[in-house]
Order: sequence, then structure tokens, then C-alpha cells
Amino acid sequence: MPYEVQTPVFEGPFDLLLHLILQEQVDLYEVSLAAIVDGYLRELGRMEQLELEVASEFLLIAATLVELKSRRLLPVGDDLDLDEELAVWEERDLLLHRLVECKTFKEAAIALQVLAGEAGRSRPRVVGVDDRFLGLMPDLLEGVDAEEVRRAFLRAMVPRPVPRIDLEHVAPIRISVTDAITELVEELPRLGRTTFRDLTSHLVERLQVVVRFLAVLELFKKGLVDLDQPRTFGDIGIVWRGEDGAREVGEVDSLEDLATVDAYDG
Amino acid sequence: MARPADQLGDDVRAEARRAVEAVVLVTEEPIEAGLLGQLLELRPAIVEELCLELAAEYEEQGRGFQLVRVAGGWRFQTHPGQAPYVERFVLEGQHAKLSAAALETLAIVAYKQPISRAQVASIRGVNVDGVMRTLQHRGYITEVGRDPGPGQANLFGTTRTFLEQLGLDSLDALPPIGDFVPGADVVEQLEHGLRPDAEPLSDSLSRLEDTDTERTAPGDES
Amino acid sequence: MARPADQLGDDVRAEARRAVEAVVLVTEEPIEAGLLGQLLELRPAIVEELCLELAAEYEEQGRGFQLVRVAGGWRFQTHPGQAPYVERFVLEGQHAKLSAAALETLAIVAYKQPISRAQVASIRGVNVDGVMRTLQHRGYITEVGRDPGPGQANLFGTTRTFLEQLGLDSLDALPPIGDFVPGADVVEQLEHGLRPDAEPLSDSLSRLEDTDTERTAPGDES
Repeated sequence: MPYEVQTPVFEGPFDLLLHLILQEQVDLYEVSLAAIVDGYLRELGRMEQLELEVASEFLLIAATLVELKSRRLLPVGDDLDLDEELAVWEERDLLLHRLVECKTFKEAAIALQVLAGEAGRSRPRVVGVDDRFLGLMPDLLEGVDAEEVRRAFLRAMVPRPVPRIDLEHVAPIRISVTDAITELVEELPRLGRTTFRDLTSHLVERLQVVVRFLAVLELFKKGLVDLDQPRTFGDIGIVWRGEDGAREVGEVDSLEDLATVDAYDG
Repeated sequence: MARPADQLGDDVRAEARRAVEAVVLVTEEPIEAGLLGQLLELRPAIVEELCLELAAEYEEQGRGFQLVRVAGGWRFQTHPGQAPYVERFVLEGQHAKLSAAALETLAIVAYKQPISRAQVASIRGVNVDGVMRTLQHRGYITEVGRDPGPGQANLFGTTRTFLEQLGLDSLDALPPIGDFVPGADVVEQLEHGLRPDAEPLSDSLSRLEDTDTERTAPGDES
Repeated sequence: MARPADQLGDDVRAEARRAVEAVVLVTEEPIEAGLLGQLLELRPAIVEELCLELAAEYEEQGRGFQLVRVAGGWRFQTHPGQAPYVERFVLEGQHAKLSAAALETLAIVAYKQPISRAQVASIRGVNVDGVMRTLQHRGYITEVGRDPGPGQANLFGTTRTFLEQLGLDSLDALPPIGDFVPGADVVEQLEHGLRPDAEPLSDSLSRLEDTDTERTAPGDES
């Protein structure tokens, strides 16, 4: 990974240099090359690991800065090689140009973010064509590739978030384990193998989920369901063991005395 | 608080109508009045009333879409009178795409085969009979056996046509799904969705509640 | 066949408006006026006119949805004012935010496309392989060709998704890059910061004296 992960503040040598030069929004002529060079070298020393490619860019700029600094410190003599002098100016102009460019795109990035933020407040409709029109499609899989099928699968497997809204203002909800058991006895034989997640995916209240869980445990105790959980925190698999729903209802009545203690007010 | 219809101020009513329109526009499955009511802190009966009102309005204004009650919930759909245009659009082919919902159904069958209709439905959280029929009819999935369990449900799998359409040699060539762990963003979204009083909601609800306060949302001007 | 606008009778117009509403309702991507025109047997210009008319109508009626032109086509979307409700309900498909690094890289590709990875890296001064991969993966950028030069480097550009995510009709709708070029004061500050020999000798000498101070006081220079 590029070094930017380790040093979140500076996104590369230009970023650092821009920061060093522009950080003080004070008098223009306070900007001191000496301070910039020192700051730059200090930051360079602070970076522990650098990718070779990135490091070379940092070092190149450091070298340019040091050279500029040395020029400033030395009185300009007549004996200076004109070519050398020009080369230094060229280096500096190039650096300046790149700094301006870098700054430009930094600003542009902020503008893009603002645009994306505004656009993000609207949600496009992507519901697509009604199922009743599907039959007309010449080729349902036109333009669909395997990767898209994979992504669709992953999307489908993400547990569906249930909008959780404070329900206190609505009529108080009374849920009991008995009711939950009655529901499960009707539901489970139809479902075959299912998971606790699926059984509770439509529930809004956490309390309802808890009550369903207690109900499942009751059924397990009675030997009406088999439970398994292959992984810690994984899905709890539930398999109905009873013969069929209707016949078991009688048995549930006998459960009632176990369960009635657990009536809750929501 | 849930209010009776006659106590509903004009502003609250207008805001609730807008919210209904927005939410129903982007939900893939019909959405129940109860759920909408929870969001708006309105009784389901009032939500039903608002939906009926909107539906009547669209009809009266001769819109090309309808708000309809299907399978216990509300959704937008195209007006039957516009079916010829929708059909033409669908037949153009390259522009109409399998809906995300239908593609998910197909993907579940592909990766979980053999699988029963009920199992697919339980993963998707909705009835999938219609889509499964279409997919079967189009030759992408087929019955591959019966569940040995009590119900002896039909089990479905994908076909050779499916593989050919995707340019795959065999099912083994499907991209591996690995040990799927939802990304951090997904987890965060889930938490956000499950948090009892996330800020934006309470904000907007309080906006709904005190009708006199200054209202700044762009949708409010009318 | 396609008719000019002034020959469009009221009935035809009403029917065309309905058809537009129906077809746009079922598209998953913004639909071009050209395609709508083809389906409705109307000129694209007239379709655009009808769409603008409908969009204005929804706004005027204070609807919770909008008809908008994005990425060269028309689509229905929720009104931004309803964001608090919609966000609570529809958690899927939300895009995780891009990092500052990714945004800057994206800005460079957007304004300099087609551009090679190496060119982007040279502007940013850092390796951009990872960030470019992320952007590509998220569908914001894509390979659009190859550099005809010796290396035949892949050239990248932005996608339709990019436009959709930013709510832009086309790349022309991007704010001009000139808006972001730093002002004269900043450039001068940068220039001054890198000036090798601009100062009078006396300043250089005073600088030599206090070798280790971070900066000289404002009064010392000028």
C-alpha cells in the first residue's frame, strides 16, 4: 500500500510542501525558504516507511529545496556558472508549476465532493421493469456477466436492515412467548429448514426478536425443532422435527404454562 | 404522536404526502402503510388515506404512472394504458434490464442450488413465485429434483442455457463468493438503520411535529 | 413519424406526456430523449420539452419526487428535501464516501482525461495504483483506450456512473478547471517560498545569524 495510509496528513510531497508554504496565512513575505526546507526534512525524517517510488519523489523535492536554500544563503558571486544558475531556476519553476497544479486539483476535488454531496440527497428510482413485463424481454441476461451475478448474490445475502422506528407512540405491543410459539408451530413446518435470522427478519422490535428466540428454545426443549449453529455468531439453523403443524397445536397448549410468565408490555 | 386525520395540519399533511411519494418511489417491494406510518408518526389509516388521495390525484391528472395497493403494500407502477410503450421499451432489449430483484433471485439459485422456491423466498424476504416462473420459462433455471424432506418441495438449479449466456463452461467457473463478510460500510449502514433514534429522523419528525417552526427543506416551498 | 412541435395536438401531447412518465418510471438508468423519441415517434427536442414541462409541474405541485436530466438522460429521483425519510428507509445502494486521496485522483482523471496512470501519479507525486483500482472498482473511472506512444499505457476516463453520482448531465457541466487555479496571492506566496535569491543581502545575513529560528519576525523582512 502507498505510504499515504500511514501518514494521513500529507498525501505526497506536493501536499506537504503546499502545507508548509501556505500554512501561515499571514504576511506574504514572512514565508521563509529556510523554514520550509527544515520542515520538509523534518517530515521526511518522521516517515518511517516509504515506498521506493514515493520516497524518491520526496527526496528529489528535498534536494531541490536544499539547493534553493543554499543559493539563498550564499552571496551571489560573479563566478557562478550561468548554466548551473539557469538549471536551478528551471528546477524551481517546475516545482512551482507542479505545486500550483496540485493545489488546483485539491480545490477541484473539494468541488466534486460538494457536487456528490448534493446529488446524494436524491435517490434514483432503479426498481426496473415490472415482473409482468419480464416475459417480453428478448434476452434477460443480455449484458449480464458472471461477476454481476456474483454481486447480486452478495447483495441478496446481506441481512436486510429493518427500519427501526420508535414505536412508543403507537399502541403498546403485548408479545408473549406463547403467541410466538403458536406462530412458529404454524410457520416452521411450511419452511422446512430455515434460520433464526430469516424467522425474525421482518420483526421491528428487538423485544419481538428476543421473544421469538425464547420460543425457539422452548420448541427445542420439547424436541420439536433441531438447532445448529456451525459458527460462533453465525446463523442459527432451525429444522422442524414435528410431524406437521396442525397436530402439534395441542402440544403447544401444554407449553402455555411454561410460557405465560413471559408476557411483556412493549 | 399519531394524530387523527382531522387534526392534521395542512403543512404536516403536505410534508407527509411528499415523504410518501419519495419513499414509495424507491422501494423495490410494495411498502406497507404501517411501516410508512411509523416513519411519519401517523396512523396507518391516515397513511392509507394519503395514498388513496395521491392515487386519485395521479389518475385525475392523467399521469402515466399509478400508485397502487398490491400485496398489502403501496407501490408505483406504470398505468395500464401506457403498457404498449413499456412493452416497446422492453422489446428494445439492450435498454431494459433484469431488475435488481430478479437478478438477485437468479443469483441465489445459481449459488445455492439445489434450492426450493420457499428457501429463495426466505432469503429474499418476499414472494418470488412470479420471478421464478419467468426464469424457468426463459430456460435459465429448471427443476432438478425434490427435497427428500417432509414437503418434498421442488428443488431448482440453473441450466446449460444460463451458463452459455454468461459464457461459463461450468458452475465451477462462477466467481467464488469466498467467506462473505459484509464490508464496514454495510455494517455501519445496518447499525444506522437499526439505531432507535438516528439524528436525521428525529430532526425531520420534530419538523413534522411543530408545524409553526420555520421550515427550510427545499421540498417545502410550493 | 416524428412531428414538429406546433403540429402536436393536445391529445397527442397528453398521451406523449403519459408515455414519458411510464417509460422513465421503469428505466434503471437515465433514458435519453433520443430513445424516448424513438418509442413515442417524436423528435428528441419535443421529448426534452415535455420532460422539462413535467419536471416543472412536479416541482410546482410540491411532489416528493423529481424528473431530472442526469448523464445525458432523464430519470425519476427522490426530492432532496425528502432525504431524511428516504435515507432511513432505503439503506441499500448507498455509496461509501471517497477518501481525500481518491477524490483528488478522480478530479485529475475527470479534468485531464484521457490520462494514463503514470501521468496521474506524476501530478499527485505519489503512487496512485491503489486509488485508481478503487475508483475503477467503484465504477467511477474506466479504461478508455491506449496511449499510441511507445509504452501503450492504458488511458483512463470517467464513466456514466461518475456523472450520475455527481448529478451532472455531461462532462461539460463540470465547473471549469479555471475556477480552481489558485489566486495570484497564493501563487505569489508559493513563488516567494521557493525564491532562491530574491532577498536583499542584509536579510540573508540576518538569516545566517539566527540559524535555527523557524521564521524571522515580520519586521525583519521587506
